[in-house]
Amino acid sequence: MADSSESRAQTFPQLLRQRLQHDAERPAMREKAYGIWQTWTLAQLCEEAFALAAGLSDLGFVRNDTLVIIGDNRPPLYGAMIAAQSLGGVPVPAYQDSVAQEIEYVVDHAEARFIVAENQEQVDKALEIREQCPRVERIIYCDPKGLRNYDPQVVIDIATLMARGREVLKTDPERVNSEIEKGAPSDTAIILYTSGTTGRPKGVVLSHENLLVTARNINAFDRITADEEVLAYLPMAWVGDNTFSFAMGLVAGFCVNCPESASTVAQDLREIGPTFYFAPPRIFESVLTSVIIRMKDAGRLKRWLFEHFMAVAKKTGVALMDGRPVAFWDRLHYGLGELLVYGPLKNTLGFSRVRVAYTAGEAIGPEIFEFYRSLGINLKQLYGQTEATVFITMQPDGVVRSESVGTPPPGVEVRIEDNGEVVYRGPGVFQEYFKNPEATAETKTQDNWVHTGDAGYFDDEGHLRIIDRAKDVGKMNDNSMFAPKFLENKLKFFPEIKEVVTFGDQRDFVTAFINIDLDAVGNWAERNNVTYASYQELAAHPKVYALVQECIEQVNQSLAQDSHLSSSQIRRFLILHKELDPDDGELTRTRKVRRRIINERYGDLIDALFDGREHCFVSTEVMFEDGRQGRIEADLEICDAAVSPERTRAAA
Amino acid sequence: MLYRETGQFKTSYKKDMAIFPIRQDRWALIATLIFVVVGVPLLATEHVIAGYLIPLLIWAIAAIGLNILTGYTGQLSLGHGAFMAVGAYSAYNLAARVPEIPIILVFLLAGLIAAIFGVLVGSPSLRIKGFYLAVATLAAQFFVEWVFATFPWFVGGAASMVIDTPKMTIFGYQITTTLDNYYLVLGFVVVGTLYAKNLVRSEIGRAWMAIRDMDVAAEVIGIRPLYTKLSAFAVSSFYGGVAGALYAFCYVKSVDFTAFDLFVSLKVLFMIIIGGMGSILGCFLGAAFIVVLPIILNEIAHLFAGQIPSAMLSNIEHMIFGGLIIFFLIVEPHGLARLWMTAKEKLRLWPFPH
Amino acid sequence: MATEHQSETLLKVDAISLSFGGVHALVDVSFDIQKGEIFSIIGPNGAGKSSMLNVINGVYQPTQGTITYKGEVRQGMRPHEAAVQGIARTFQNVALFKGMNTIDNLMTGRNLKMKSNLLMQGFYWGPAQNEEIVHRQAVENIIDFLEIQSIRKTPVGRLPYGLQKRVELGRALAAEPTLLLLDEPMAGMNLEEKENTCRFILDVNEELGTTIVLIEHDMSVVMDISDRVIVLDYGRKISEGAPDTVRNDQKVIDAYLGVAH
Amino acid sequence: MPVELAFAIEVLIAGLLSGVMYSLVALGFVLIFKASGVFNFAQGAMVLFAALTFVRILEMGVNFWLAIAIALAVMILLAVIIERVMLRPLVAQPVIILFMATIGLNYFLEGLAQGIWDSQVHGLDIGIPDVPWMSILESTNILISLFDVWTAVICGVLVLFLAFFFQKGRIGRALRAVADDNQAAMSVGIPLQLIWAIVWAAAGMVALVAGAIWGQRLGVQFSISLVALKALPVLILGGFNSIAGAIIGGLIIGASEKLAEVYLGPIIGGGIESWAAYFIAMLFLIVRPQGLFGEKIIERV
Repeated sequence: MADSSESRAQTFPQLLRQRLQHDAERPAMREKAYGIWQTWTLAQLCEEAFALAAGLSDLGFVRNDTLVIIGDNRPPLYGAMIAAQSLGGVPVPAYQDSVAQEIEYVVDHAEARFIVAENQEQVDKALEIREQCPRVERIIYCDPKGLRNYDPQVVIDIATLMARGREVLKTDPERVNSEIEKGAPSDTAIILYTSGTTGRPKGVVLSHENLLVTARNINAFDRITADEEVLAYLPMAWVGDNTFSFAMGLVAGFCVNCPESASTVAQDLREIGPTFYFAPPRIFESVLTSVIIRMKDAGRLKRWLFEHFMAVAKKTGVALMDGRPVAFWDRLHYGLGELLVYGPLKNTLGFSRVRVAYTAGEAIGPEIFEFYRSLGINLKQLYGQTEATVFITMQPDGVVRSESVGTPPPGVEVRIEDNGEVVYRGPGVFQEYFKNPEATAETKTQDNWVHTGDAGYFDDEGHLRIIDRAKDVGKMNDNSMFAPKFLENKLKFFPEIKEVVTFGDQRDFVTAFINIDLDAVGNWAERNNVTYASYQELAAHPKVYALVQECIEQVNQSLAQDSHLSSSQIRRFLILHKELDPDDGELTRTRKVRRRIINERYGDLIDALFDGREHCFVSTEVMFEDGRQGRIEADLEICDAAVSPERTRAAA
Repeated sequence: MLYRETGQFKTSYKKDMAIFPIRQDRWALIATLIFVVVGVPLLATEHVIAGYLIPLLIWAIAAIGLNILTGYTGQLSLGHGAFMAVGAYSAYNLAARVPEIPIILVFLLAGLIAAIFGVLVGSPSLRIKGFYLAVATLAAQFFVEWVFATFPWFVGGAASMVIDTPKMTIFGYQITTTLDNYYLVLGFVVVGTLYAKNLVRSEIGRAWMAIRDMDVAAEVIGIRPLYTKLSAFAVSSFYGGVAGALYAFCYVKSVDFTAFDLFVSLKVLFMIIIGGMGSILGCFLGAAFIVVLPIILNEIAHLFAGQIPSAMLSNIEHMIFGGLIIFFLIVEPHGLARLWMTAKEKLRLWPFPH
Repeated sequence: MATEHQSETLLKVDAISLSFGGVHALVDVSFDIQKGEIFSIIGPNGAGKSSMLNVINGVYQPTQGTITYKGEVRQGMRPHEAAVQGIARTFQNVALFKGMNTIDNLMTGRNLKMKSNLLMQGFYWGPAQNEEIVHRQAVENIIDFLEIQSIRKTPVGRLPYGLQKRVELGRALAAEPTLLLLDEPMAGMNLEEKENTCRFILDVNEELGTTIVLIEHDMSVVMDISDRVIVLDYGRKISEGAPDTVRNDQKVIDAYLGVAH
Repeated sequence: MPVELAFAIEVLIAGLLSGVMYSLVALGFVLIFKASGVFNFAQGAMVLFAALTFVRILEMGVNFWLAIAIALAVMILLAVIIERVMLRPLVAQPVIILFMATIGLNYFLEGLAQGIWDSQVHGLDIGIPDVPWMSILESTNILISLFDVWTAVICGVLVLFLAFFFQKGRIGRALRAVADDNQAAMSVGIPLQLIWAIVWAAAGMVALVAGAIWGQRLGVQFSISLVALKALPVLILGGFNSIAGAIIGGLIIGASEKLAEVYLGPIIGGGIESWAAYFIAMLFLIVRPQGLFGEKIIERV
């Protein structure tokens, strides 16, 4: 509900106070709890947030203090963000699945005195790091279960603190309001710690203006209104959630829904039926994989219907979505498919009402991308990063490609440097890296251009294409380009392959580590009578090796058709004995490969790939889910893959 | 396949505990109601309404009654015909002897009298269980048949032991046409079904099912076995009584003890078994099945009329009927309602198999 | 483990004997249960542990002896009256209502607290509906407490054994009992499920102040969470006291090792 | 002997004699109940089917004993078919489902019996004259039908034979095991299917005898299928699973029913035999819920 009076709002708390005048009774947030969708109207959300602010203020929380927030997406935690902002403080959400050391870094670096933790699990982590972070005064929790014996001097219930705040407001009703009035657009709205593919996390400082202007622009761009339903299920510490759920939601006035728990997201998604939806490619990928797997058990008729109409969709669906002309008969055929297959399928997946869906963060497989679009789901790509308040480029309706990531949205400029690196400038450009002027200076120029670190180019349509991390694009010994991520993504489009790491920089040829997808390969194994007792055993099975080899050889064939990349064909590979895991530091929390760490950990394996050995012994330290440390050992087989001859233009 | 549940989320327990939480089911119900209220009179002939639909609806009420006792509370009864008979005779005597009582109230009072009788029959149920109780209800069946066959007082002294029911008026409006009767029965069906559905999803319904599923555990958590069983007997025979009264007044238009014999009890039992024990919907499906099956068999028999003697046709009907029952029990012992539930699950999951 | 002991006797079992025909299930068993404690009954198979619970909540009538509960002698108490008096229990072999889902099973636990009559329930009128909603909320709290959200609407017959046990515990908790009798609540559970169940039992004991009588085979569990323990063997009490005392009692060791009497 | 007393004794003896017949039919129920926990509603239809088969074969001019043998063979075949087609697929189902199936079977057999043969009333003479036992009448002035005595003897012999057959020996042991627990019996290798076929065949034999005797009294027609219901009070009284109960219960019910009919009937309106026996049984049941010889059930929890 962005009317003229709200455009004057310069901070989120100011915006909320204005919206309260006419939107007070609109549902602002919902949370699935106790079996139903408990609803917070805007008035309730603000009342709780302001009461909490008053309580915090009474505890001594002052302007520019930071408030670390750890937990799943919960309305009270979003309320805590508003509370901190209301006092001119800075919310610092941390990833809820981080281990204590990771939280310790954030808390210590942000100099936080207060932590809001969702439940006992998070409180325990917060207590664990108190020794190292003596600044921490209070830990505020939302869910009291199991916490009754904790020291009430340190650990307090959010409800108690709100009650305390309400008392404060009785005697001093302007306590919070006066702080809200002092807010300025350049105030820090949030600090988001980026996991970073290398080194320590950096705290990206975003101002209220960054978030507000970006939210307004994007809402206008995709015609986001107060009637959207959005499911907030991605980590609160991730800029996407902060932008999509928090900033855009508060600006547009739509309701944000929090799932019951991480394990019920699929069910909750189905119940809510979001109209505006974001998911990283891996989620779309795993949903598609599960669709395929579930359909394999279907009866003959259903399978025939599914396959038939999916073929119809492939033919006409995308054209319909892009508004291109389609023959009447095809339209009718597609309509029948909508009734029999697409409609029910979207319904069971929870996508029936999706009006705009985005994916970003990684390249998405063209097959996957088109599958969703052909069903009539308006899935688009965008390219962004935390430092830009997400948006660098995005795809407008009707011009959507799987291989490119669109054009800059209003207000954003994008340029390609001579070395191929993408740089941008716009209203969302971050203020600085918190307490890290060197890094800030490295990334952001004097005139506000930001280096993305990604290599890319604009194609003939004027759409940006991203190849790889600029620094990861290497050269092979024959001087041809080696873009590891590009290769890896191509392989990851096969459902059987979950992760890939390729090597080829300053080498004669390219090799790869493969992680198989346990669901997909496990299912395949079941159908093919391959028995196995563990992931490790399945990964080492000769038939699985053959399966993966087939995938690689297919990729090699397609690489052979591109003169720039034909020498990047993968000659040797091995299947890793364990899944690459963020807990072991091999992936970032957003599941990006940490190449440096992999190079360190598996140096011997890499050597083996290049020196022609057929076996290589490996022993790795791993962290189990319960926090114990252990070792996994294996003797891995190394396998050769056939390489296709380079196609000359004449032949093609 | 037809379900589009995405976006149908519940923000209150009231909505979550609704009888039809899924929007498409509500639409289907509304469509059905419109059809039976408006569509049926337009489309169906008088013969169909009077001969098939009215009895179907009445049997459905009777089946709801028996289902509450047998399907929900687990007390096998072979005497539902007796409760219907008590209802029919009570209604006749109330209407004939005290014409001042409004006819709707007559039906309800008839139900109430049947309920009292039901409580009497059920009173040994605390001590006797299973087939013993079933035989006790059978005793009630024979006793009631005997009473109404023996004492002419119950039919106003008619020596034939059969008498026509008096005319019915509601607020001065005389119930004469088939359609009048149809709407009257339909009204009872709608209210009665809703009432029964509410009962089975409330505390009493859970107590009934608890007794059925495990009576010792039910008692241990505080459910009173006698009260619970007797309340099931009361509610069950109330429905039976109302159904019996409607049967006499709106369908056959006479009171006749042979209309409520043991085979009527068995017929209602068939309805709930074939329809589905412990399912309100099943009562309608079962009633429809039992009403429609003879019609279909009859139609088929007509094709052979002339070639096969009619006595033989009736015997073949018997065999097919009995055979179908056995076949049904083997194929789907949980009844049509379970088939419907399975189909619905499939439609909700479509295109996925599970 | 509750640390402060109020020495108020909640239940007094005095010289109870129980026999079926010629079989003596319990012989002259006496003990007291203090308010707020976790009291365990242990013993080899067939020692009469379950029979003892059945006597306490009126499923069996003792042949001899008296039960004094809340200061009153209860003669010929039926299970229903025991429930009214605030005694709830779970069974050795799960005794759930298989035809109902989790919510409905838990709701049956609240039947004593529901006051609407048949007429109101049938019309689902205001008070009757409100009552359903109020108790649904109470049940949802238990569902949340026991972490069984995902099986809310699953028919209990389809649940794995461990979850069924948890639902049964939930049903007993729904009655908000003063005295909770648990008959092998952890049988057939894996280590993690056992730990969870222990936590639930301790939470119930501490947060709600519920007195708990526990029958359990897993000795480590019994020794960990009980305040006091009695040992039955062939229907007779052979030992009583704090876990450590009982553990070192020669008679108990003999009973478990099967030394001839 | 005073006339009243003689009459009373006469009624009592007639009752006891017809009670033997009840015992026989009740035994048919008990055997099936013991073997499958189900109350066989189709017993009446089996009586009709057996009697019709028998009488029509006789009418073809077949020798009496051969006709008996053929009818018996048909009943055994029927038992085997029932076990194969109906019971076997329902083995895991709750007893109420099995019970419903027997009601379906009841309809089927009624249709089948009258379809194969016909629905006419067939006179049947099994060669026992329905005349008073003269020597008794002369000596004590008590009128006893010789027919009743003979049938009582036949039934008595059959009852004793069945009781012995199913109490003792291998079949008896197997039956008891099956009655205790279907699944457990199967798991120790007792052929449940065979036991079922045998008890249904025995029930068929009982039906044949009952049908033949009643057939001579009433003529073989549809209404003799209702005779089986008469045996139900016996079951309540004696217990569904007690062979001895069926015998004693039959005698008690037979005697008290006749007495009630003669002495109470005129007072309250006649024709009370349709329910009087039930009433007696019910009264008894309230005192002793498990029946005369039924085992007391201790519910284990």
